[in-house]
Amino acid sequence: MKKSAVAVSLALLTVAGVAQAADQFIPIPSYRVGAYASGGAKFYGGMIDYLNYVNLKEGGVGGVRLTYEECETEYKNDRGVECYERLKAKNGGASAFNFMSTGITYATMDRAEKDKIPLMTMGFGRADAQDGRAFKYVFPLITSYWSQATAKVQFLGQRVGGMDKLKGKKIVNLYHGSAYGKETIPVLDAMAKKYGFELQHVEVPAPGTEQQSQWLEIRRARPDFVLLRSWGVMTPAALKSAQKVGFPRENIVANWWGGSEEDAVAAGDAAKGYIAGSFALDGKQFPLIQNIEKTVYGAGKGNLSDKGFIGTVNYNRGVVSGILMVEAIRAAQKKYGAKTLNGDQIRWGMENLNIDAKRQQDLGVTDMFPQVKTSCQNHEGSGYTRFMQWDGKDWKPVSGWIKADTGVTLPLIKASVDKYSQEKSMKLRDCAAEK
Amino acid sequence: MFYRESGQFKSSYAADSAILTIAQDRLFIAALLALAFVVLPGLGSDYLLSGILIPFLILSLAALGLNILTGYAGQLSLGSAAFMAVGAFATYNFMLRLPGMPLLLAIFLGGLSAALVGVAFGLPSLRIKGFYLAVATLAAQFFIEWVFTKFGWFTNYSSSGVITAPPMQVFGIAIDTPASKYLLTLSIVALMALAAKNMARASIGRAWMAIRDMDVAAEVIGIPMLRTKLLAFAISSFYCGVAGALYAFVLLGTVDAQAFDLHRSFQVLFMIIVGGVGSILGSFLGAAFIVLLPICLNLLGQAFHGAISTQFLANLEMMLFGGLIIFFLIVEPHGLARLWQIAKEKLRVWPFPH
Amino acid sequence: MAKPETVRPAIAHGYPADTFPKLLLAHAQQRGARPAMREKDLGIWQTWSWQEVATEVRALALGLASKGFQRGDRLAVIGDNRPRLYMAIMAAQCLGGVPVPLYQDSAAEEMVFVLSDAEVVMAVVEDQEQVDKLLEIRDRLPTLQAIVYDDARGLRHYQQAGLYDIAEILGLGRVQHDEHPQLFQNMVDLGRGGDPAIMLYTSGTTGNPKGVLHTNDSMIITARNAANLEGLTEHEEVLAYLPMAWVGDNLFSYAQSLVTGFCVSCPESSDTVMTDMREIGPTYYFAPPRVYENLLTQVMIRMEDAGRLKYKMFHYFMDHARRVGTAILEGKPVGFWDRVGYKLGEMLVYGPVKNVLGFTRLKLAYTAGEAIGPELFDFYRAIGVNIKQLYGQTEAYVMVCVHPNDKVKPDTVGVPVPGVEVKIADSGEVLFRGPGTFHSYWKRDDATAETRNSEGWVHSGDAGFFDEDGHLKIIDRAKDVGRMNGGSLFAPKYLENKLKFFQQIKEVVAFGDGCDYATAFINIDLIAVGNWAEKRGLAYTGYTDLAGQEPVYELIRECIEKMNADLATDPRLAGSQIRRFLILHKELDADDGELTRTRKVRRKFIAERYAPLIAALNSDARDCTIDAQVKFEDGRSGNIRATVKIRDAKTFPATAKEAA
Amino acid sequence: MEWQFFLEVLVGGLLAGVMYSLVALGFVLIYKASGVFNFAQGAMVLFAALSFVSIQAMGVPFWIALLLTLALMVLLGVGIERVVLRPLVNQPPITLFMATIGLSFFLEGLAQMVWGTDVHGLELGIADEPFDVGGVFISKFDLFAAAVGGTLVAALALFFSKTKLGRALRAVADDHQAAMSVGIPLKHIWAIVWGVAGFVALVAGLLWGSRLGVQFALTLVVLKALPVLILGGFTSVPGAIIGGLIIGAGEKLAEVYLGPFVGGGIENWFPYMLALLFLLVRPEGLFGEKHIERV
Amino acid sequence: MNPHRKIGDVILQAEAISLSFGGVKALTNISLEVREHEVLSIIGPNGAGKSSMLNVINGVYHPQQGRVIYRGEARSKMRPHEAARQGIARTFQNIALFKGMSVLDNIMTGRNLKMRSNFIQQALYWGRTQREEIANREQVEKIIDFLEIQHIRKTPVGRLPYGLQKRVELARALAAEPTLLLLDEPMAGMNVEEKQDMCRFILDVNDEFGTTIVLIEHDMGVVMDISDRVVVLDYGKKIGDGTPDEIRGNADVIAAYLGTSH
Repeated sequence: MKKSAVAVSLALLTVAGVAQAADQFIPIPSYRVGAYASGGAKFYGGMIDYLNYVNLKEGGVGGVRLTYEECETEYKNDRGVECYERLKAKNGGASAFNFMSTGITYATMDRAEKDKIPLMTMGFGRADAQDGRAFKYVFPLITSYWSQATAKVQFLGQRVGGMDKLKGKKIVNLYHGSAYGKETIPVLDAMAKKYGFELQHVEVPAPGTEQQSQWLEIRRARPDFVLLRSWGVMTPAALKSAQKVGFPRENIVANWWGGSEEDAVAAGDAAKGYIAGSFALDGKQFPLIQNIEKTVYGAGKGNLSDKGFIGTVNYNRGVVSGILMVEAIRAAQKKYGAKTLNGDQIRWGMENLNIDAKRQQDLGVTDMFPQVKTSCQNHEGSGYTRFMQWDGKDWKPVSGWIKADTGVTLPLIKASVDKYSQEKSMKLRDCAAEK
Repeated sequence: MFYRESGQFKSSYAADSAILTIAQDRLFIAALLALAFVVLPGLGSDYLLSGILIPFLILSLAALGLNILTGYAGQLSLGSAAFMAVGAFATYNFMLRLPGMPLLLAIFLGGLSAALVGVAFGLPSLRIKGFYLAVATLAAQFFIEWVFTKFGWFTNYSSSGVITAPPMQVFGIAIDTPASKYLLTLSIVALMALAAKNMARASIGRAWMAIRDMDVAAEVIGIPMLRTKLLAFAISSFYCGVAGALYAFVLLGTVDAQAFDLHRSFQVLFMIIVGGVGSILGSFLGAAFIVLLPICLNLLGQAFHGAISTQFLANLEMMLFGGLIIFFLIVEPHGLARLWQIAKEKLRVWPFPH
Repeated sequence: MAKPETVRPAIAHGYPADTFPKLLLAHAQQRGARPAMREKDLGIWQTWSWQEVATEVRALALGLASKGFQRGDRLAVIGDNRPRLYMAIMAAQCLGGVPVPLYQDSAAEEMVFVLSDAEVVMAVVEDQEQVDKLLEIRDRLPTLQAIVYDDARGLRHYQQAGLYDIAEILGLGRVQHDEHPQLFQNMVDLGRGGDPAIMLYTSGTTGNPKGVLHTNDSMIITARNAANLEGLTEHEEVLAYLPMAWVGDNLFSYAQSLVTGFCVSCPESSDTVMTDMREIGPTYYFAPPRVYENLLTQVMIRMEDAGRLKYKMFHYFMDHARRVGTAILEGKPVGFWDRVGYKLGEMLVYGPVKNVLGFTRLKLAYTAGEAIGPELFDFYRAIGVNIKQLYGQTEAYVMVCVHPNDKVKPDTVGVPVPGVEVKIADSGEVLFRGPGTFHSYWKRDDATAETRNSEGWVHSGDAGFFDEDGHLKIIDRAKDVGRMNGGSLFAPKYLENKLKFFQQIKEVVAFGDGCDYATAFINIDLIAVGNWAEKRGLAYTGYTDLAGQEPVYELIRECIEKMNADLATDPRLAGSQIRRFLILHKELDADDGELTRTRKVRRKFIAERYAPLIAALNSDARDCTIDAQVKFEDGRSGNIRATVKIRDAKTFPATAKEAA
Repeated sequence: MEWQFFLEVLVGGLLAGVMYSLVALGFVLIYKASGVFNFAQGAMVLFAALSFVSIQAMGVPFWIALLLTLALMVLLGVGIERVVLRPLVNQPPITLFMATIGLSFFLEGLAQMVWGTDVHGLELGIADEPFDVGGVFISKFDLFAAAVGGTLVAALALFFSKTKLGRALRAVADDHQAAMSVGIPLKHIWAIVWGVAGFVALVAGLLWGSRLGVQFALTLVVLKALPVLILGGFTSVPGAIIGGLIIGAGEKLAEVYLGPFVGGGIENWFPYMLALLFLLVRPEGLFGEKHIERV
Repeated sequence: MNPHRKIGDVILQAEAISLSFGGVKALTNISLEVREHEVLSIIGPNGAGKSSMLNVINGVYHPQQGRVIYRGEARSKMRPHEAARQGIARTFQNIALFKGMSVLDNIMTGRNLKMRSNFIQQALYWGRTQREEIANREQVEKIIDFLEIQHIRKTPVGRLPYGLQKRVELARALAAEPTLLLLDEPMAGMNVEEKQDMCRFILDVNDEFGTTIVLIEHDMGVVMDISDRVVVLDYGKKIGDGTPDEIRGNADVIAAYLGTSH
């Protein structure tokens, strides 16, 4: 034990930092074991595949090869911190981290700020971080939890034939008994107030394997819809329990954490008809996905152990994450030149993303995810969510891209940012002064 | 091999009952402390300091706390993470609600709060023993986790239930670099380890061990069961509470109930069992094992990157981790500390086998 | 020859310290806070500083005086090595009395003679055990007035008159001192170097023991000379574990401590000597050969259980040490890589071994008393333990000869110490004279005159000679040494000891007095030879069978010839090479009267019983048949008839050893 | 309506309790026979369920897959006895406990390494649709699970009291020395017990797996079984069932009727508190054996 | 036995003690007296209630009926540690040493009652704690010396042979400097030599410290040898009480005990 510790520390003291001039390092803090491994393996598989794809196809970005190294976080905060520290300075410095974990993101936020390394929190993390003035290095790209929550309500509005029809409807917010689960309560409360529907919050104690009493309560309350804010095993358990009490799955709408194949498959037949939000569509119909399969797996460099998972929701999310990362590098290279860039430069790239319809078409990902345009102040860059329904085998879109109700989210974000900057006794960036 | 004990004799009881009675041990510890306090902060990389050493030290402290309760007083507990959470949240709230509160005092008060909660959950130990007690402490684990998630007051009504630790300073020195955080942690851990060792070798430590080994006899000797057990709970929880505060403030920079879930409790328990139940040193060895082994395995796995599927590697690491725990238990069921002790005994009689 | 005496400044300092009490007071003044004595008691080394010792001795002396102890009275001291008992000796000397230490393990009956012969007036004893013994024989000791005990355990209810707890005596003494502050100093001042300071009884193989009286002078000068010779300082650590009644302990743990001011430590009990030794880590140490032998055996046995790698490492470095260790110890030139290897060995093997034995700090280790095997010397000196043989006698206050540091020869006892003269009488007996020569035998002027002639030469009773390096070689007791027909010296024990160093040989009886050549009976060592036989696939049924086998004879012959070759290098001993030998068909046995209970050969008895064999040895016979009576374990006796082979061994012409 | 709701909660709770009991049963079996608090029971549940669905996914028919998995579990039990328990015999309980934690890591890693980390659905062919009994909805699936659980407990109870092997197992539990002296090879017994525990894990894995999907989270069901264990006693098979019923009903009723007062979500700690309060009255659990210390 | 020892007044009276466990009667209406400085033996066949009697005296069991008067103070319910505080120490039939600790620590634990420093002082190991540790260590060392267990001072008790463990347990009890010492079969399972040693120690304790001793013992030779008085129990009832000589002559005792089982 002692010996190995010594060996490791020696290795650490002499940080292997011999970066080749033309490499851009992307850390992959993946989780491939433990409770969330099934999603993590596909997500990071997709991301790595895309990086390899860029290398194979274009020889990197602007001639700079993309390199990566994995570190297993097991979705645990402390391991995540360890991975962050391990990878942040390697191979010329980390470009940006995407932990796919709110907890790890929180735990590394201060560090990232200090080290000037951006954190991608695509679809998760702090909703208020979309305000780039307060959170210079955090990027909840495409959609935050709050944006999604408002989209869910708007989707319900569409279902009942207009937002005004929501008035008097009864909606239950069934949430995971954790910080994550509680996060959307204020947003939903604001939406309920705005649109006049009745909202009831019901907590499912983590991890959510047992939901009998909650669903009995729901049955008693007879709501029109259930907004599911679930996580991991809670999703199939909810669907099974809904089936048990006879609640129609068509009236359950989850956020994207409940919207992958593994969430639905686990519930079996009970999942049929169930709806979840998404920021990245699944399927192999996108030219990019097909090209990846052809190029990367053709070259035997695919990361997935089972090719069958190409095109799954989580895989495609990973690809999107890769795209956003690479596009940020591209954007930054435009400003700083085609060389190894540091985290702060990548941050500039992320603040100046512009993936419009044309760019999406070039990439072969038209409509796979919403268009993204970020700025110094807007780190989200989109705010769109699309809803999909499980037909027993596959997810089928049942809505277009629905934009977040910024009328609700922005004041909340402002309040939250104010409180944050006060707690941290910090001054907001002046975005107008930059550029 | 290195021991030259001949000629080291004790002519007073104070010398005879010192912590380190052998000159070579004193030298070794002095060198270790010099390394830890002087060399590492200067030469260690950020990764070594804040990615490895700080979590190692903090978890050692938690393990130390649990070892006081489980190893010395014999009360099995699966609630250490809960007490860590109490420490973390209490410290946060002391800092938040009493402006101008010095960090160290807040941490101390956080520890005290944990001690109070610990005493409350220690009360059942008077009637319940062994695994029953262990499972009963789970009640504390789940209840406390629930309280901190449920009641917004503790998190200052933060929307995400995760709160960010304020900037820290001690005696006017800002604690913002890995080295300063490391030194703060190291100092606290070193002092508390010394205090633990002192208690362990004084009457309270003996009272704990007496209760652990044979409670009826202990009571017949005149050791009050209630007070002694509760004191163990209080002190143990205090250690856990301070560890929790450090974990939240120094390591993560956030205060989050999820960081102190059941897994953390188990992790701390692993540390003392693998390290050595009833051994101060064991707490550190165990923490090193549990914290470092997965990292080492992961680093080792990286060496095979590309050759073997990462998926396979990740699971293999987990199997190896489990396998090594079993292996070490079979080799030495009393933990690494005993292994260390045996090695030391071997060195002391070197070159003879016994 | 003798080094000029360097006066030790700590002692002198304008103080005419010619007696032990004066030395004590000088130490109390000059190094009052330094430890003088330690005792492992109640778990730790309880320590007395010189100042404390002096105060305690004063109290004890005054206390004893107030109970009636007078100048010239004898004080018996009985018990294990205890600081209080050493203090009792000092106290007696302060009072101008003569302390008489007794062997603590003697039975009460055995004590009667000494106590009554010495007309002991008071006794300071260790504990209940000794008190009980004294009380048992008290009615036969009319002079004994008081018994003082150190350890009160179990004595609480003893009501006998004249029995005192030492605490009581000390209390009395303190009161005395308070009342008469000058009394003690006056008594000490009365003392003179020529006063008797100790009386030690010699065991005396025949007749009753004799009390050997030594004066302050003889003891102090001897102790100082020896300390100067070996460079002893006040920083030595010494463990007092040998009987206080033995002259060696008196010199090493008492006189030298008072002369140089070093600290003496007493072990917790006789069972814990090894542990205590390890803790104290003495720098200066005496032990009889069997102790060193036991330690070596222990080392080897313990290594047997070691893992292969460790075992190999141990032996590799031990071999290296045997090659260069002694040279390094004696400061002789050694190659660089050999030195590096030795340093490595010191770290891995020698250091740890010494540490385990408690020899880490050892600067000087003495042995004496019996012959000591060369391999033993080699081992200790190789690992850096400066072990030396000395030759001494009670009558000489130990020091007669000692090995010089740069020249240690295992088969000699070294050169005469400074101030001592040694010569060999015509009879071959060793005579000596010097400052340490005893004052007289107590009440035995006849014996005194017999032992010490008018010129002051003392008959040692040992036979020996000086070799070419001027080292004295002791070969036997003078009375056992004979002459062969050729006129050359015949010292049977010398030959026997030399042969017994071969591990295959267990017992030897050598004959040659009045014969043409030397011959020997051999007992093989059944274990060693048995192992050897097994390795060679030699079948045997028991001792007798094995002893009669031709290969075994070959084996023994080789041993004898090796010795013969060695003897040939010494002109004085070349004549006593063994020419013919036999291996006895039975093991010599104490039950058969062939050995004493302490396993010493009863030469005369054997010669009578096996006369036919001796005759055969002195003839040309190739074998001889003998009837021997044996006693079986059930007590019956019977006859064993056996035919014993007789074989010749090669002898070598005498060669003068070339000078080293 | 309100009483119907109450009944529904109660029945639902009782049925859920049986599901808990199924997991608790595995603990009881092993604790009873070897004094080991087998933390790896959760991993065994996962291992069993994952193996089963993976074998089934290869196209093996249900019953054959079941048999194959059973064989695998027995093999696993024997392996565990040989590799883990035998070298640790006579070690203090906490060491054995720790070893089973190591074992659970090992099994979790092994299961996912062999069968992959992917989530599988599992359909036992019993549609989980409610049927109406006088206005009270009762889940068919839960009833089925309860029946399976009940049968299992009855079978085990009979096994322990009526068969020679069962009595031998009990003897082992009472006194290892004594058991050995009557000529029962301890290692066989342990292997059998672990095998049986593997079987119980398989049943629990199937039932829970069909509920939650076969995925890593199956290991978490252990948390639900622990309060059942305390309540029922570590050594009692009927205790596991009764404890399960009490815990199940208690936690559901508490969540529904007490939860609203404190904000809900109390199901996690309530069973533990319940068990804790219970222990204060009976420190050895409902059916645990009372231990009288002789001094 | 020993002429110098004075047997004093009654220090402990058990009055009509009855004790039962779930309906099984362990002790029925037992009264006995213990006088200061005496050695009192309680004998009786297995299951006679001897250990239960000791357990009642030092508060491990609480009798359903009757009371114990110790030094003039009556009590019916008392925790063992309170008994210890009042000067009652004991050893156990099945050795009840603290297995994880060394001999020294075991005996030191016996002096825990004498230690007053609080845990903060102990954590600092400063001032009072250090003084107390040393002062108590000195006392403990005297006991170690007294019982001749110096050589095993730092050995973990688990490694000791049975006879020595018994001796260590006696040492631990003595460390509390008790006025009343209860010994539950101190010589069970010992060989003759060990028994002799133990007898000597018991008498020495009684003799040197004046400790009152109540002991349970099976070896009649020992009992008759060292006791001042003997109490005989049989099936939870007292059937004899008197000097060894009286007991030897007691018909009931002979019938119930000596006669049948020996």
